[in-house]
Amino acid sequence: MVQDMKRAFPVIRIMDQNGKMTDDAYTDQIDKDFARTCYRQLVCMRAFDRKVINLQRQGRIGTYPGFEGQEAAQVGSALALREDDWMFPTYRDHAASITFGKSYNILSSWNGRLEGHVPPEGKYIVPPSVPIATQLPLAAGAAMANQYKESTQAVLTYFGDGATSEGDFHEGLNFASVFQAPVVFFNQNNQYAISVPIWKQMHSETIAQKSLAYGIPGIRIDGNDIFVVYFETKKALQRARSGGGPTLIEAVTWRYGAHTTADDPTKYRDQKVENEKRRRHDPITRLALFMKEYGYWDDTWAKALEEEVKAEIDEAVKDLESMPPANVSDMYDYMFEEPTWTIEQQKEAYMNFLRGDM
Amino acid sequence: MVQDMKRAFPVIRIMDQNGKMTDDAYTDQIDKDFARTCYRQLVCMRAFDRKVINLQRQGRIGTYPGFEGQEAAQVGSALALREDDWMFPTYRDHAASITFGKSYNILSSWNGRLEGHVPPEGKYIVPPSVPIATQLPLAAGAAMANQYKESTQAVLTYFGDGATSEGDFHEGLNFASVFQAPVVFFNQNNQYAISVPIWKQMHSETIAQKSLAYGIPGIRIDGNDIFVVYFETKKALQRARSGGGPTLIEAVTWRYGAHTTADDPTKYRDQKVENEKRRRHDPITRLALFMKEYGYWDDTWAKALEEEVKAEIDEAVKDLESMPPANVSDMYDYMFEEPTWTIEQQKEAYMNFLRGDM
Amino acid sequence: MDDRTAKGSVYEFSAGGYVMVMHTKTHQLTPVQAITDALRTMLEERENVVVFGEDVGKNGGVFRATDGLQATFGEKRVFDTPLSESGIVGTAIGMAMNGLLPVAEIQFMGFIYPAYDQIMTHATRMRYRSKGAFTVPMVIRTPYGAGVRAPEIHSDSMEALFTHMPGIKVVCPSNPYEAKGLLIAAIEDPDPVLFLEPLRLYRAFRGEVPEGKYDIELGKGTLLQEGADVTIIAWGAMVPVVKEAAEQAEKNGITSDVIDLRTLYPLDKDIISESVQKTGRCVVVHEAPAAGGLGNDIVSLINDTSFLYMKAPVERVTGADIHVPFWALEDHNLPTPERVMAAIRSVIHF
Amino acid sequence: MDDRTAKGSVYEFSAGGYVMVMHTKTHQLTPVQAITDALRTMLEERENVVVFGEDVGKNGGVFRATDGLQATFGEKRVFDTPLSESGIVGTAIGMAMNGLLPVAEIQFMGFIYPAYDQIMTHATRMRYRSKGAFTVPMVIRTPYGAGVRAPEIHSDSMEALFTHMPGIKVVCPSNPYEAKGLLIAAIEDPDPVLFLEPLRLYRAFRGEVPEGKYDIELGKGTLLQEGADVTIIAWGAMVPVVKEAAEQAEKNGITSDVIDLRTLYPLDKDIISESVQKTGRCVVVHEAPAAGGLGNDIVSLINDTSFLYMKAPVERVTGADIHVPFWALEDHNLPTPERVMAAIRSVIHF
Ligand SMILES: Cc1ncc(C[n+]2csc(CCOP(=O)(O)OP(=O)(O)O)c2C)c(N)n1
Ligand SMILES: Cc1ncc(C[n+]2csc(CCOP(=O)(O)OP(=O)(O)O)c2C)c(N)n1
Ligand SMILES: [Mg+2]
Ligand SMILES: [Mg+2]
Repeated sequence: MVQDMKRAFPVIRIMDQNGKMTDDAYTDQIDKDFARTCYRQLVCMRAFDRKVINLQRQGRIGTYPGFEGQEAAQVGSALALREDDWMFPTYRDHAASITFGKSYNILSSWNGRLEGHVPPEGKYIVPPSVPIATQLPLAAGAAMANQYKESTQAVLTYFGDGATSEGDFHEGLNFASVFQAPVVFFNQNNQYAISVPIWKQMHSETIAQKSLAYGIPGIRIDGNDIFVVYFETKKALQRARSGGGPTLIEAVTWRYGAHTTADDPTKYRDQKVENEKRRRHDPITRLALFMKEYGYWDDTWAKALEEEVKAEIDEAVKDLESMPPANVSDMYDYMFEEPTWTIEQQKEAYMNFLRGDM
Repeated sequence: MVQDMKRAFPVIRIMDQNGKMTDDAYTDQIDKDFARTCYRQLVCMRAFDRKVINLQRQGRIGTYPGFEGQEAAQVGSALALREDDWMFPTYRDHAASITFGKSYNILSSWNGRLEGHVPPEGKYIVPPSVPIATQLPLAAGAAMANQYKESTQAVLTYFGDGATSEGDFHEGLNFASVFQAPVVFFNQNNQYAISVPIWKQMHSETIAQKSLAYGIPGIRIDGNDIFVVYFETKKALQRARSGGGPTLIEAVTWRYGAHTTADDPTKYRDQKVENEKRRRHDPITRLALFMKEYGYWDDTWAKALEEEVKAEIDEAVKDLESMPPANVSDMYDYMFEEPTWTIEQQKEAYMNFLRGDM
Repeated sequence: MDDRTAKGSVYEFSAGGYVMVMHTKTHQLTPVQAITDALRTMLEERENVVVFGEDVGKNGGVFRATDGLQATFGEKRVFDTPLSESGIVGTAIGMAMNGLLPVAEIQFMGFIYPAYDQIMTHATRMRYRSKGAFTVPMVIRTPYGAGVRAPEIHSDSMEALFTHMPGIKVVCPSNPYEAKGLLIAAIEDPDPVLFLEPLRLYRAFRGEVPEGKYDIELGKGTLLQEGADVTIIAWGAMVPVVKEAAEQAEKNGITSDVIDLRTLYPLDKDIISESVQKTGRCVVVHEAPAAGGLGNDIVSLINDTSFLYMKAPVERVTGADIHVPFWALEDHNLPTPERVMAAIRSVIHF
Repeated sequence: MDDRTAKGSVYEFSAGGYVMVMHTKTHQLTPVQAITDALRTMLEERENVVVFGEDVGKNGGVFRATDGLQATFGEKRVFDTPLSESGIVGTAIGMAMNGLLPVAEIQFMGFIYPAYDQIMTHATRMRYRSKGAFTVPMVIRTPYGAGVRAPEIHSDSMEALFTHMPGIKVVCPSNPYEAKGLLIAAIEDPDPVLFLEPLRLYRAFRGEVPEGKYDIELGKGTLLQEGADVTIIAWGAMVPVVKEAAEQAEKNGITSDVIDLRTLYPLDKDIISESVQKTGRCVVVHEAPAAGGLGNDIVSLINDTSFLYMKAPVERVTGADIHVPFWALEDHNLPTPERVMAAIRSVIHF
């Protein structure tokens, strides 16, 4: 039994490395518009990520965890959500959050700005979790509330390969399974937790097989195939909405760069792998090949898109850099709906101090 | 895949409900001496458990968690240990601890006495864990230390079905699997965690299947068949000693009585099940039937044994009840090897107060 | 809402605390029954209240605090969870963010530690880290304290781990009337509240509890008796202990202000400072270890507000810097009226 | 061992602290390098020392605190673990019970909460609950504190959660020499020690660190400078802050005793009480929230030992009762020399 897991949970893809569809049942469901939406979002997210890393190098933004290489996993799954679903992302899931409707101001959180965490009105995009795996029980709970309200809203939560080692991964999945809560556990297995490779993280051959511990459906997919990501996430969300309980999706992917801008990956892995991954597995290249193959490509369009995206992102950076200074009182004002006397007194004392009254 | 688990992990037994061996490969390995050792220990442990519950009813001891019905799981697994192995039991595993060499004074811990937790010199019997599942990472760590020392000592830890829901279950098994630590995770699935039945505890059909999440061997056995318990635990220990890593054993069993003497099981289950379980699945009855079947039984011996056991336990109770009063300074003296000034000062102040100096 | 008026009832202050002078229907309840009554009331009043935890459903809780609730309100609203404290609190947070009013039970305070991370990194930060977009109106109820000969880890009293944690209120009642009113207020509070129930008092006595909904404002202590010579401060299970000590003191001609804090964060600054500024002497009593215990915060508060009024150093009567001893010795680590009396003497004779 | 002598070195007390007057070989190290040096020394000296945690192996730790150790001592002694804090601490306890001397790293103090239960219910209770049969000579190292513009939860300073916990010592160095000596002492201590490393100082400056093994006694603070008017107490990353404040004060004619506590549990009662009995005034500085912060324990200690000597209430300069703010505002919640100076003024002019 133990030995069969890679066979029991093969990496499923519906689009191969050359952009050819391997399952035509899906080909029909992808039209030009959808392909272009996907492509636009991928390109846009990559441009965003690169821009931020550049800003960081120039000292214009703080430590930042890039996601280049993981765009298809994030964008594909986020596109599968219904407008009113809930998302519980991590620090690395800005492509997902933005695709789902978060504004670019999410960036400002990496400049230590609270404002970056506020979702647009009516969107259930929870601020990214930093403490690993802790968002999983929350996601299960939010899903249980949807059940309680007899709402068909589903919940999707992201987490990494490293996160599977935490107790909260286990408790979150167990709760969701026991209550058959409408939640999709979307794992981005980028095969590293900072410097620790997955084979030091777990002895199991796959992450998908961990679903067996909870008696829930699990699937292992190619996280760089945006279509398999989209369709499998959609299926899982549909199952969730219709009372079929939670699903564990393992999307196998790779981060090209450092864990964060503070990390030096050459300390723990040969970055030549990056070139290999880019050459053979890049999610954007693959989608471009698909579009060419299926006649959805257009050079002029692609060129124009690049310009458009650049402008959009430059605008976002301008917004970032023209933010008014942070409001000191914010740090006191959101601890409780009504501040306690202690916080009130501390705030007043500090405000007086700032004004030089003390 | 999800549906197959009861078939993938069938409840294995080698002795059926009528005491007949179903696998003769084992029959040869069981001689009269071994059968009698098993029987004696089962009978003794049951008598012990009943005695303590009586003491509790008479107010002669505090709250106590009985194990009647689970004797074979505990005794069989404890007999499989090597003298110098480590055991990490729970509050319910006194049959295991005593079988492994703990003295009856373990009882005194239920009278709030520290002395009950001290193992005999040279025995690695850790005090029973009360906080659920917390002993699993400890057991993994102790096993890692054995690896480090290149010792062939193995570690065995007990835990219940409820314990599988805790994060520490997951973190303990994951660590053990990653480091291939020599530890056996012995689950007594008595199908209830206080009032919560296993089907509200988990959505998986078995506990054994949770081994798949860690890529380690898992097995589901009849916990009331002392022989399958003994041989499977032995195998798992052997694998551990010889570098084969951890094993998860699910021993399916049933507690006849209340969770503890403070619990009223009629609140949450029909105690008529108890009669049915006693009639069809009792571990002691089954072993007696086996002994009769294979010619190891002798009425006079059994009668004498009963007397012997009674005397032994009466003696234990006498010891309990003739303990000198608890030593007040104990509560201060074991926080650190050398007490801090704070504790020293607090101790002195209290001792003075007790003497009426203050 | 003022804590003297409950739906149709009128309370009046008397030496022994508030007494009802005009009744709606009331019942003589134990503290644990008052908890159940509060839960029942809120399950009735607010359709988004859910009550859950280990063994709270069919079994009605190991202390029977949720007895009968599942039968009345169904499994949807009152349910058992897996044995998983981080899961219980984590899902409660998710529910609270998504429109419910979860009341989660942790079976004993000694088992709250696996959930500490969830409370520290999510429950208490969510409002801030989302700039108010998401909030966590959640209550965690848990029995705490020693003195009932319970097994290991069943007697912890680590309230200071939560009074130090930003973003959560900590409440601890000492009698049935207040247990109900405070728990209702906690459930209605828009932020996380840790509700500590003195398990030693669960069935220790009965008190008058009005039917229906009423609340007692969080953050306010109460003066149980007035005196001139010393201020005695306690909460929860230590309240009967200090009351007895105050009686003994009175026989020795020492009269005391006795304060039941009721809320441990935020502290009721006014009640403490007004009293010690009158008496100039103070004894603080708690079960938890001295180091890091809430007693230190009270000493600090007095230092900050009433330095010049103090005629003697504040005395703390607390547990030692040790874990709750195995029960054969637990009474030796618990404050007793005699130890409190000794402290009173020492502040008087300083 | 006296902290002035290290293998062949002799130290002498001078105004700025201890200085070496006779050398063995020394190096100019940053605090984080001194930590590495301590680990290296102990890996050499004691064959049962093991060093592990997330990213401590090949990567040498996210702050490079274990840089090069795996290369020298091999994967058996210095290794990466899964991302699992309860697992890290839980296995460390098991190892410690079974003959090893584990030094476990928690990547940031904000990630220690998932391990809180293991520390609370096992690490700190094992000696007691086995009546000494099993012991836990374990060190948990973790960087703490704000001020480096780190992301959320990377800047927590919750030492008081551990000073309140019975059965564990809490140590916090402020400079390279002491970081090494204290860490060695912690590793040799027969009981659990939480070793807090001020991450803001990791690379802030260099200091002389002797080669080889030496230790600094746990439980003892150190007087960094002597004065007459006020006692200033701090530890870890706040030490440079209070030193600067003391300098400013001196320019205003106010001289200070500056105490670096170094060990947070148990507190060095003598150094504190001797100093405040001399100065009659005290300012305590820490990053953690005021409520429940260690500052309260120090106020209590002064209340207990030095009531009649105090000329003014103790002032605490601390974080507010809020979580560490997102970094755009973190400096506003951190004690600064100016805020400390204001507190000094207020105790002087009381
Ligand atoms: C509880 C906790 N422990 C440690 C960390 C420090 N840390 C931040 S990211 C990370 C690795 C996470 O790996 P993975 O889950 O695979 O996600 P990835 O970063 O690869 O997306 C670690 C250890 C943390 N944030 N939270
Ligand atoms: C962390 C923790 N939470 C809750 C409890 C209270 N409690 C004691 S035993 C128990 C049920 C345990 O069930 P299981 O693991 O199946 O073991 P069993 O008692 O059936 O042997 C519970 C909830 C505890 N001891 N520890
Ligand atoms: Mg990863
Ligand atoms: Mg059970």
